[in-house]
Amino acid sequence: MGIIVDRNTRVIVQGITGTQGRFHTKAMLEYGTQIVAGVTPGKGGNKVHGVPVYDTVAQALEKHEANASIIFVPAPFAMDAALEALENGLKTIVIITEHIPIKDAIQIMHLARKNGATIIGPNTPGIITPSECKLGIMPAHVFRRGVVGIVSRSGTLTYEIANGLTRAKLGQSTCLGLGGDPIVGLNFIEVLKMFEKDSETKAVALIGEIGGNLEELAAEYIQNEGYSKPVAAFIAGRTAPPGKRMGHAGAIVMGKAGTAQTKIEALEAAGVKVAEKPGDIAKILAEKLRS
Amino acid sequence: MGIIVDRNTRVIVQGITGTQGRFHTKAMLEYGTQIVAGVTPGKGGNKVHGVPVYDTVAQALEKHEANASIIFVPAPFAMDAALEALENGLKTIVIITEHIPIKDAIQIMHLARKNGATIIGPNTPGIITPSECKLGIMPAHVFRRGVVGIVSRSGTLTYEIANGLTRAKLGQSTCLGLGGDPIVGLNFIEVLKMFEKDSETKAVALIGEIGGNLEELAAEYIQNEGYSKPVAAFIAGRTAPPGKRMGHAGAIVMGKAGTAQTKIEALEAAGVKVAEKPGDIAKILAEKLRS
Amino acid sequence: MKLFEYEAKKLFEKHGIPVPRGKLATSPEEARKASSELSFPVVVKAQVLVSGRGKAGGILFANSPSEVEEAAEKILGMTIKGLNVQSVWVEEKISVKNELFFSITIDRVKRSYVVLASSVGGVDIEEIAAKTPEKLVRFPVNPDYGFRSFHARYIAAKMGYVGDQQKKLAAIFRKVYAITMELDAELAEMNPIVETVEGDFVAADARIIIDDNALFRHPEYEKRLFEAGASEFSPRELEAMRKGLAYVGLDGNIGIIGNGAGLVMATLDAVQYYGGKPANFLDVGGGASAERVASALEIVASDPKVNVVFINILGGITRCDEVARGIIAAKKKVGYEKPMVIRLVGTNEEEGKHILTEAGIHVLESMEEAAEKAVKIAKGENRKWE
Amino acid sequence: MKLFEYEAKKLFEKHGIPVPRGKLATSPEEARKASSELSFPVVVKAQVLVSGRGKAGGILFANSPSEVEEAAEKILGMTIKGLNVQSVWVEEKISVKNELFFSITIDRVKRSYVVLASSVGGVDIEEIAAKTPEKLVRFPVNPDYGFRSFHARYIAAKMGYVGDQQKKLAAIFRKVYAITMELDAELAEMNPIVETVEGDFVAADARIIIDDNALFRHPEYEKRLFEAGASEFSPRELEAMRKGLAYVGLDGNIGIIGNGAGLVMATLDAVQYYGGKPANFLDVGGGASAERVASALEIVASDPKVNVVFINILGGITRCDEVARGIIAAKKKVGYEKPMVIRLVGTNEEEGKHILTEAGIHVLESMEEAAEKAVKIAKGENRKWE
Repeated sequence: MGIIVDRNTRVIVQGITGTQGRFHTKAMLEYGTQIVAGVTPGKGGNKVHGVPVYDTVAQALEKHEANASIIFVPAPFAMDAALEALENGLKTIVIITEHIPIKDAIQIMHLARKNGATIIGPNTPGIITPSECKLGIMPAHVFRRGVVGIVSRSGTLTYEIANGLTRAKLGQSTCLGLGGDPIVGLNFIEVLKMFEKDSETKAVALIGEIGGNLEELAAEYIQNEGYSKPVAAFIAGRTAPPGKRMGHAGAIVMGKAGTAQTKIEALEAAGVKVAEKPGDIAKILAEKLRS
Repeated sequence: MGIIVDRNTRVIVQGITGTQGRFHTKAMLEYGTQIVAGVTPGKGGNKVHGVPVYDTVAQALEKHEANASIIFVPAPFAMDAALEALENGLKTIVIITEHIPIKDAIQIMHLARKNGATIIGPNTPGIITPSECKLGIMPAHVFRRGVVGIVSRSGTLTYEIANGLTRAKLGQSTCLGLGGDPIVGLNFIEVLKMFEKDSETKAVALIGEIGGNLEELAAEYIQNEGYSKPVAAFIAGRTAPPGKRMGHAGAIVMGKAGTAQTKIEALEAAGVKVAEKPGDIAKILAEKLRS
Repeated sequence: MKLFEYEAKKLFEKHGIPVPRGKLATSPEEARKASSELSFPVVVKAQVLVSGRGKAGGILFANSPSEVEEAAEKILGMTIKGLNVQSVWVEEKISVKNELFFSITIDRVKRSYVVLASSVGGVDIEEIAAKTPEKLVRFPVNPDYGFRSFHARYIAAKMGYVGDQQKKLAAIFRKVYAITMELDAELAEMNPIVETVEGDFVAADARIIIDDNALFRHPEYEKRLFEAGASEFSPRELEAMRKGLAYVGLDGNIGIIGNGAGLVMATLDAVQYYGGKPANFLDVGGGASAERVASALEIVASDPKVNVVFINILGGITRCDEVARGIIAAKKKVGYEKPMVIRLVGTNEEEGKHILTEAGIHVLESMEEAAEKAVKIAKGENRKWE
Repeated sequence: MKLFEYEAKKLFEKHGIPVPRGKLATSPEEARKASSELSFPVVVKAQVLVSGRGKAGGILFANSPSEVEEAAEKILGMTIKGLNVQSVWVEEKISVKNELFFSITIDRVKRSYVVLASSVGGVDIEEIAAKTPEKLVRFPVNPDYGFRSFHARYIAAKMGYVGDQQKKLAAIFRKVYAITMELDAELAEMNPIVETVEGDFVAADARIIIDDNALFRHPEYEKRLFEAGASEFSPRELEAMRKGLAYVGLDGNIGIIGNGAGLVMATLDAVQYYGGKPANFLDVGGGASAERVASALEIVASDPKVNVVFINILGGITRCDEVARGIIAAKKKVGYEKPMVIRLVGTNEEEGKHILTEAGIHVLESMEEAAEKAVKIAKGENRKWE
């Protein structure tokens, strides 16, 4: 179980012959992810770690069945890669690529919505359902099969918290990085809904950061819908000054909007326990699940 | 009955303050068509023949209910007008305007398909269900309520044939002009299907011309599906030389494709009686309906 | 509006599509001079806006400047399918390994642009479709996506190219699409696009047709449309276009005027049905005002082949009495004296007929009868109709 | 990347959007001279890439050339929110009837562009939203349609304009959208756009922010990004950008380096939680190679305020022993001698710790503990950590 990806996920790696693509294809294969084909323009006919490479997704699909894609293509070409996956009917698309222009991301999300496809990212570590499928670049060793669904806007901070949950023997059902860009394919609410339906997920860790108001909307949703599973949150960026991008393109306080403070207040008002430090998440959830 | 338009059709006239718009609004009102509002940019607040004018379709719909639009807007602005009607949810859109660029027409048809809207035209005389609704520029007096559905690519030639059917006391259920452009909203097959479902329509007159292969496809459809109602056809342009546009942007023989001969042969092979002269249509159908 | 090969090639070149090096010349001397800047052998190609110039002798090869001059001498002034050759394009001959076909045009049925490509080129699309249909790639462009890199690569792959060649070819395809969109082209074609012995790709021939209805967005071409020799239209066709009338010249002697493209085509067909030969197609369009009828009559009557004019007006919205007065005024204005057959029906039909009859013009009600009459007159069988 | 007001206005003007006549000046004399070509009264405006220059005294009015010189004298060299004013824009004052607000930006929730407009302008959007929400039009752009003439007219109508004024205003709105698309802007704003006493519309202020990630499509701006004084970034921020590092300067004394934006933000927060003040944000990104750590340390250490550096690396894919070696090499290369706190966990954690300890650097496992340590050192409570 878990959400979105599982042992039946069959993956095409777009940009498989690049340094990143090659490295993470190996790591994903080692984790047990079913990678059926790779795509790199002009490199059709090659193999990467035993995975056959095609020039286009369409050609790959003439030979293999797949339902997901992970994209390592450089930013200027990433939109085309995503559109290629979409037009060819792949329904789960993880975009690892960072620095994709906003205009391109808007176009990707627009077409994804029409195609009923799920986009994870861009600028995401990806998604992992421990012991079943790793579709991303996260270090496998910090994750263990368990009961906490993690949804996050960051990468390493998520590994930090996942690691804490693993050590606390809670583990993870699925861990999903929304991505650090202003325009990403999923929001907290959408993922919260999936976790609510997933029987393996007993609690949710929500890891937000400054910028935008996805956390505030999640808080509103949790409150209004009476979310049924315990949620603990951490919001990074309490010390971030306004008008400055903190590493992520999406992590920016605009005027008075998108501060950590408003997010924390909204979540607490919705009854979500917000951790002061990343290390506290495991403690909070362990306690909630015990009671 | 009849197809697409009837006495419940509630119409917005886009480009109502122009010479054409004004003239035909009057003619349509006189025919009994329910015109609820008009739209012309910058002319909001005026009235045309008692019809209130708005700056945008959205504003018109805030005050009136409508489900159809007829467009008299000049070609350079016609795409925007059609998109405005589409985005505002109007489901029947008649585009009278001639000389709309192909690129614009492709965009209109693409969005119409997504919106589940029916486009009649461009470059069409429109559609009339006699005694119920005239949404077009055809002369009302040649039409009488009756049993023949007319679907045509031309204007005056259709009036010619409609007139013949009226004189022969057959009359028309609905008469629809597909439009004389290469890219139009409906094809013969789609309209044949509608006529097949319409209980008032007892026979169909199909009026084609050179260019494209919509007639050939209609013939194939009639044959393969065993079309249940008698069809008589007339194809204009037997004498047209290749490579020349005969008045309509869509009426052009390209190389050996789109000639009257191939269309006539296809239709005859499908069991459709093809008239040698426009005047023969009424005779053929009168005979078929008698037997 | 058709562009000349050399214009299309210059556009291609501007967009980074490789084309053979070449020069334009309007005289044999100029052609000779132009060739001095090129490497031999060269090809001398008639610049004319019809297809089939090859078969007509409009493409010649030359190995020296004097041969170029000779070839240009032969080609310039040639008439190909009724059009005069006013210039030649002298270009370097390329070393052909394969000839491919690539075209972007309109798919009426799918209501979209469509890309057609084949690893067999240099022959026309009908022949490709008939002889090697399995090699014809047909890709309708979904407007949601446009024609993107992966589409282009897929097509190049289907044509049998891999690696860098696939990428190069795909890049060219996308540029043709960009030109199509930018120019509102209804056709942009490279036939052939050549794979050279070195493995590069060069557009050996180039055709572009701009959508006439989009010319308002391309004023540089719109203004050229009416320049003599700069378009595929005859002087009389241009004159009609200037007046907003749709005119097509034909071979017969019966001048035809009508309102509505379908009706005029049907009128031509009826004339032929009764054994006559139409001299032209002329649609005055909606309204059929006195002015427009006058312009129409002027154009039709200026054709010396015409010995009878058949006017077929179905008065719809327009009143017949107005049309009748228009015809009389037009006849007077143009000073047209040859016979005329008029068919006029519609609103105020009786009054219209009365006006024409008063003026000594005979009127018929049925289009078929009128066509028959016109044919008889044209054949000299019915002189009393004058 | 933020554009200066004068740049944005020149872009607007190029696209046909009316802007006040104006001139750029970098000295009081130049400003005086510039004003001679303008009609008085004029406005002298600091060209600086932060908002709030009005309140900071960066906008002054002048009725004569000498007043212009005086105003420019005052403004040039001013520091507004840490940025030096290097130029002024002298422009004609316009006769204001109404101040309106118009902006195109990104809607993260709807994942689209969004148009914001209000018949109340000249104050910031938060104030408009708070005080006159009923006058704020919020229109998300559907990519299927784009922002078309009818959308623009609808918004102009909602702002209370009819007839020709509505059309004029709508035309301006569409041009702003065209600029947004063409430039990959994440913000294009006119606040205010002024309705003049004559009934015309003029963009009295103009703001454009280009999406940094799209600068590869706009090389003319990309190359400018790193020019001193040409962007909103400090020299140290620019230096970091050149090295591909995300750096933001802050006020404290604890230099922070980490891998991953979220983790670094959390590190800053932890430092503050324990009572310390971060001197910066610095994300070395994925990999955290020796080279990148060295570059990072160099930048952080170049800040004289920094008296301790806290490196927080969560070794994920990267092995900790590699990172440890990287840190030692970096320290040596940079010649960094002040205290350091390192938190290092992940693959090959033990070996990494061993390497650092061997080199006399102390390592902690918990981010929280390490933050606490760094704060103590910064406060001088724990000198043994040096």
